[in-house]
Amino acid sequence: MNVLLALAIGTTFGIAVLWLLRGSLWSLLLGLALLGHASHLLIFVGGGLAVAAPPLVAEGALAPAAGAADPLPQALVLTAIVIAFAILAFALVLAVCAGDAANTDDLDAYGGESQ
Amino acid sequence: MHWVIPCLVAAGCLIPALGRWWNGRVPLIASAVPAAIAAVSIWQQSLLAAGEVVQFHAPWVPSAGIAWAFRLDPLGNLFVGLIAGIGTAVVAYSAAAYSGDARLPRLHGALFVFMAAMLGIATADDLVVLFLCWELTTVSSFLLVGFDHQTEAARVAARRALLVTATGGLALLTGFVAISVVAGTTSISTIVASGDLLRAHAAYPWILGCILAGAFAKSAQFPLHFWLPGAMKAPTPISAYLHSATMVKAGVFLLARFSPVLGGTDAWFAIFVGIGATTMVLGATAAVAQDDLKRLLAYSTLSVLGLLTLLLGLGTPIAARAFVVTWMAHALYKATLFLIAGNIDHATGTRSLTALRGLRGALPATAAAGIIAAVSMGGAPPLFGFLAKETAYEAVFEAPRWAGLLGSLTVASAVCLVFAALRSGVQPFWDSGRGATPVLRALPIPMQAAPVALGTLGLVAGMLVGPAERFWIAPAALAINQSAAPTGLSLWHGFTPILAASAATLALGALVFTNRARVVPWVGRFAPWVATGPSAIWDAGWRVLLQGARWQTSQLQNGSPRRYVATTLAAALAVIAVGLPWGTIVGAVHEIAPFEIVALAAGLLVMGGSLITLRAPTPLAAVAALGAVGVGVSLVFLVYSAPDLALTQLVVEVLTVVLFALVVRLLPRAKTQTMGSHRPSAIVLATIGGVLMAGLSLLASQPGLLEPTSAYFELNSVALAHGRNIVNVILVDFRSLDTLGEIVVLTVAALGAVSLLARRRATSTGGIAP
Amino acid sequence: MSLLILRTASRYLFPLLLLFSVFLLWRGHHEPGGGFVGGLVAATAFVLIALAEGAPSARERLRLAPERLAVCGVAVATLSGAVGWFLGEPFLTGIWWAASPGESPVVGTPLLFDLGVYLSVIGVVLAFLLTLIEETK
Amino acid sequence: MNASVVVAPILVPLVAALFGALGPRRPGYQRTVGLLGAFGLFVAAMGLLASVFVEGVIAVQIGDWPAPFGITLAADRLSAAMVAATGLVAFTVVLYSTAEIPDDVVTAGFYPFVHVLLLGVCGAFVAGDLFNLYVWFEVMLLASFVLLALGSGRAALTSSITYVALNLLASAFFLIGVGFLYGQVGTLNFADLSLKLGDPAALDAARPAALLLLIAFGIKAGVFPVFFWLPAAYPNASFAVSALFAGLLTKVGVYALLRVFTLVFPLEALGLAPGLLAVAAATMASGVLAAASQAHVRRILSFHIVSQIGYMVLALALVTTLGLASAVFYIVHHIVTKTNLFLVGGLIARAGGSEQLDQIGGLSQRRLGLTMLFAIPALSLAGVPPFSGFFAKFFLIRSALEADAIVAVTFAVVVGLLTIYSMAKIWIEAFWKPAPAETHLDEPLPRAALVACAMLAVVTITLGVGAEALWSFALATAEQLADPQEYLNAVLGDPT
Repeated sequence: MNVLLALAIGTTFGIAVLWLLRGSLWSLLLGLALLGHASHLLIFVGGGLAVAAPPLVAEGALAPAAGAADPLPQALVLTAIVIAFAILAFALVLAVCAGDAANTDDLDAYGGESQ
Repeated sequence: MHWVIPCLVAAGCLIPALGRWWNGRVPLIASAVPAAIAAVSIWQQSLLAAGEVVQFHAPWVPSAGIAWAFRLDPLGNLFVGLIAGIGTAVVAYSAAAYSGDARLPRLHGALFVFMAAMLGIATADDLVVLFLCWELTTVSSFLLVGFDHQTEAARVAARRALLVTATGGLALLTGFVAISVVAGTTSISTIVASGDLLRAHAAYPWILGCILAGAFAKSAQFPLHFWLPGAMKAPTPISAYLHSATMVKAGVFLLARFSPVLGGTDAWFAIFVGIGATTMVLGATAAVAQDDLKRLLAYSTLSVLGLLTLLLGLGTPIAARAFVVTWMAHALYKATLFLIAGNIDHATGTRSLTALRGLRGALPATAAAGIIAAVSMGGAPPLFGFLAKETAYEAVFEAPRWAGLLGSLTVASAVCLVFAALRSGVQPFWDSGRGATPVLRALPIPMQAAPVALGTLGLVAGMLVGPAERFWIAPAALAINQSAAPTGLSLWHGFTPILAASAATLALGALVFTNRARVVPWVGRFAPWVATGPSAIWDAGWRVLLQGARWQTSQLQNGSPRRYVATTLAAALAVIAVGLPWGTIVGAVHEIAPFEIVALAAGLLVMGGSLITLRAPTPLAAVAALGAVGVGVSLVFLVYSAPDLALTQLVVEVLTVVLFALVVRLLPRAKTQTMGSHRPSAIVLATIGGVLMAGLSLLASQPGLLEPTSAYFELNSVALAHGRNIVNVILVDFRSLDTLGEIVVLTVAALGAVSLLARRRATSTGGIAP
Repeated sequence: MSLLILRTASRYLFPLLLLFSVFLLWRGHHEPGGGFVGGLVAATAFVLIALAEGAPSARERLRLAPERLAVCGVAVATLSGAVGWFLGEPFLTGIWWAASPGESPVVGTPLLFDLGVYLSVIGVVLAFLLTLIEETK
Repeated sequence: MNASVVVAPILVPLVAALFGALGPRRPGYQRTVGLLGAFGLFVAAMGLLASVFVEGVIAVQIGDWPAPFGITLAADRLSAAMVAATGLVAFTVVLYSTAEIPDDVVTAGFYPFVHVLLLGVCGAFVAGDLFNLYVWFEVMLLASFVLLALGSGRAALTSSITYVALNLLASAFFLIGVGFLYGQVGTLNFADLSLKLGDPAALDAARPAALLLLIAFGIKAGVFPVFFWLPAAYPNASFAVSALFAGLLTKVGVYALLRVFTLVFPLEALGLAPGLLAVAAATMASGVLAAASQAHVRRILSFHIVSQIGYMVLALALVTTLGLASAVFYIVHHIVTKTNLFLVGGLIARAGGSEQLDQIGGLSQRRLGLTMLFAIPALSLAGVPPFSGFFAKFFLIRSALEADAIVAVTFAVVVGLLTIYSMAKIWIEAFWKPAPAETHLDEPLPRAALVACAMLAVVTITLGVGAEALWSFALATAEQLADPQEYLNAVLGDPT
């Protein structure tokens, strides 16, 4: 199974790279979104995979059942997902404003060197 | 002497701010300061000659062994005397020459700082202090050469002088650091005592090279000499002070200081003698061809600096003595001649030697000083310059090696200098064949008095050769070469080959002078090479460097974000590729983790969704495919026991899709939208990246080596943190600081977005100019 | 036609979603849920209104400007951390109060912290979406 | 008491940001809160410095969860020095900004964003946990996005796209590295990592994480060949913001390199030192060459940041105690001097009407004060004694020579010459050359800005003339970094 997930992560990352290198503002944003997915999955996989064993403690128990998934990577990924969302949302808005200023989708107008 | 230095620096910094006040009589009175220093120096010399040591020591950076250490020895104090004595004349002279000029305070400011720095060089007993003063002279010289910075020529000359001496400065710094590492101290007097250690060390050639590069750049030795004639753009009193009497001497002074440490080796002898002789000959011949009075003096200065280097290289006691005498004599007569050049320029408005003649009537005092200085420079008795030439001949003729060659080169150079002396010190006043040059402006008294005073000093020193030797020459020479030279200098010591050589030099010089109409053009044919050859190489080097810099910048920082991202990714992937253990990864492929049908679907959704974005017909379709990827990720979380993550990811994905859908309408229209081919380089990079990340995730899915710390959370979540959802407990309690940072990120993103969009609206309605 | 359905649906869905979000927030300490998801769901409720009735209507229901709500959320979270600090514990130490001595505590600053997260997330999501919806008009 | 000292540099900017964001949008109020917050941070930073100086490493377990399970904030000498420099920069830049930033930007939330940036920076300096460090990086990053985009003009907006894209790449690698490391070693606490990675097998397994972190921090620090975001973005922000960035942002990357590659991943054990040395040399050369071909004040200064980052990385890559000490000295010097130069650059642009060197001139005649204010940091950057930059260079060359890194010394020296060239260029063009047009701008320069620059100039001089204080501090810091036992004891408890 990890092979399939690894393939999925690799594909997503590779396609994110393609988008990032497309040279357009729009594709850059798509690339960043995909990059986020790839890295979140990678950390998640790194924490170990457990099926049907969420890190929850049953009512009245003191500890989760043995073999429960490691909760820490989940917390990290959760934090990362939300941060990535906020940053992506900001990047979208920034792209809107920068797009007004540059008035083109061509990324080469966004280098900041001109002027 | 130590407290004088900071006072002078402070004065130098204050003077420019005192502009209006400084433009009265004050500057003239201020010349009393260097005069007092000179007096103290003369008074102390007798004590020092008797063996007394004057020291000052205060900690500066004790943990690195660096101290504010000063030490007055006969050699240093001799330099102090010259710096302060000539400084007195220059301060008074420039106060008169620039009286009423709004730039005088800045000139004097830089001059005082410079004087402080020179005194520091003469007395420093710590490498760092010495270097501090050294760099201070570089900076103040830069400011003074560029004094007339409204003109482009002055700016170019200032920058060139700065870069050459700064190059030397950096070499010197490296050498100093190396010395301090080898000797384990920055104290100069300790280092001077540990010469054997340094000479035997493997790093000795490097150290010697660095120190020589630094000193030679400062003292304008071939091939770094070219900045000095260029520095004649500076005001004349500055040229007199910095570029003949003091700053250019700092280099040879430094070498003299370090000759007990680094000297006495074959390398030392070969380099010094080679470079010194080259500089001496080239400077002297180039001087012959000059028409500009100041440039002629500059080239003759080069020649003497070459001779001084040569003498240091010989390493014999009599050479050390000759070094000291030449050094003193040159400082006196060359400063005089520069001030005379300034007077002539001031009075007639020209420095062209073909235009100047018959000025003795209009400028009698200047003429008298000029003749004295010229006689000294030419090396005729009874002036100090004669003694300098005699001792130098004596040292060179008795050189340990190559005496014949060196001797003839020295005599030839001296002949040229006789010619230069006659041409600069005599000809402007005498040759009145076609009527005297008209005098446009009268000279203030201090401008007349200063050269006369300096010239007279040369005369007095020549007459009082006995005391001069006892108190100044012999002790200073002893500091350079630790075995004493025979005593008994006098103007007359019988008919010797040296006297014959001296006489021949004078005669030949006079002969050349009378035939100058033929000689000057002939020499002029190759003199330009001396002036421009190495400087052209230097300039070309900088040009190539700057062109290379522009090229690399246009390659790297070319303004294309696509290239930036590509380069950054490529570098990152290269680093990862190098570090991945591929064997382990291949092994991990065979291990099958829990297999779920839903997970298969999720993985395929992620993969398929990403692939579909590439082929999506419209931006919105691409967004939909992106959403599918997100849902797939959410499913993966769900299958692998992360309900919180799955839920969050799902809602986030919905919101992301909505955001993208909203934004796509506000973005500039995409020409290349989603279809079309990708660049081959992008495909290569994407493939490599994909493979690496797949490998990395296989590696990551290997079970960890150690028990994770999260076991603590599982054990204590309920008992101590009162929560059964461990992920949530981690977020709000165990690692709540992360979450606090996270909501700060969220909030800032929102605030920022709102601010940006508000500004956008204001711009589009014309509220704020873009 | 579809707008009409959306309007009607949003009117009924809005309170339900809001209630669900509070439920998620409350139970998050023990079951899947919590401030993040709760906040996201609550924000979705407002977004629904904004899509159906326009952004002003959503803003009206929210009362506070969303970005201010977000800042308030951070302030609440910071204050919850400061409670322990005022009591001499390190910053962000969880302080719990039990209903009666001996029982397991039910109310604590971590819950307050989660509330801060909840408010912050609502504010942030709405700040983005409402402004962008207004911008596309 | 101890706990508060470490937490204060985080809490003060957080509270200042909250007050700014929740309070009225009046420019007066915003500026007052901004200035008070910055001053508060300065005081808190000095408090931390003093406490660490007296008591050694101070650690706080946030939420009272014992290390390595909860999040630890820890301040050793390095952290304290960085926070102290941040406090100084914060106060002077905010003071300067009160005279520069226009009302509409202030009411758009300028000061809260500045304080969040400072929060992120200080958080990163005291973080004792890798993921926490990531979070602070993001806090800092997002605030910097906003501050950059709020700069005036088209270029500020467009260049921020490059800035955002490249920094998000760095963040992605950072995040992947953290996740990978946790998967392999099962902990995130620096001290705990240090212990667990002492096992060669664990270190080997964690090697990919080390490389990912190296990439991430390298991008953040701005090393060759991943520095592009820096010169693209810095010259386009407002002057106060670019000064803040110049002083602090890349240094957080360098700090992370110093922290992680001494405490967590010893460079030598991973065999990364020679590679890093080469990167450092390339960074020094590439940055300074690029600077030499610019004719725009802040573009020159920005490329010099790249070059000087090379010096700092070089000092780290020597893997000697003396090298670490010179890295610390260099960083502190650079923070103060570079911030000052960017601020002075703003005054040059104001007095001359442009930052383009061919469009300005003659400042030395008209602006004596500005001339002095430029000369001090410029000489310091060029490495002229007795300013701080001289000792920074001196100690660096010395430690490189003692480590027999002759090539590194050669690079350091040649790059130093080109630095002098650049400073001389600005001087000659902006101060000496006659002004090209008769556009005399004779309005006096704002006093707050002059005072801010003068304060930093005084520090530059003090760090040079009083180099003993910083150097002995740096030596002790390097010893703390070279032997982490004191840090481990403070975080994990003394085993004895």
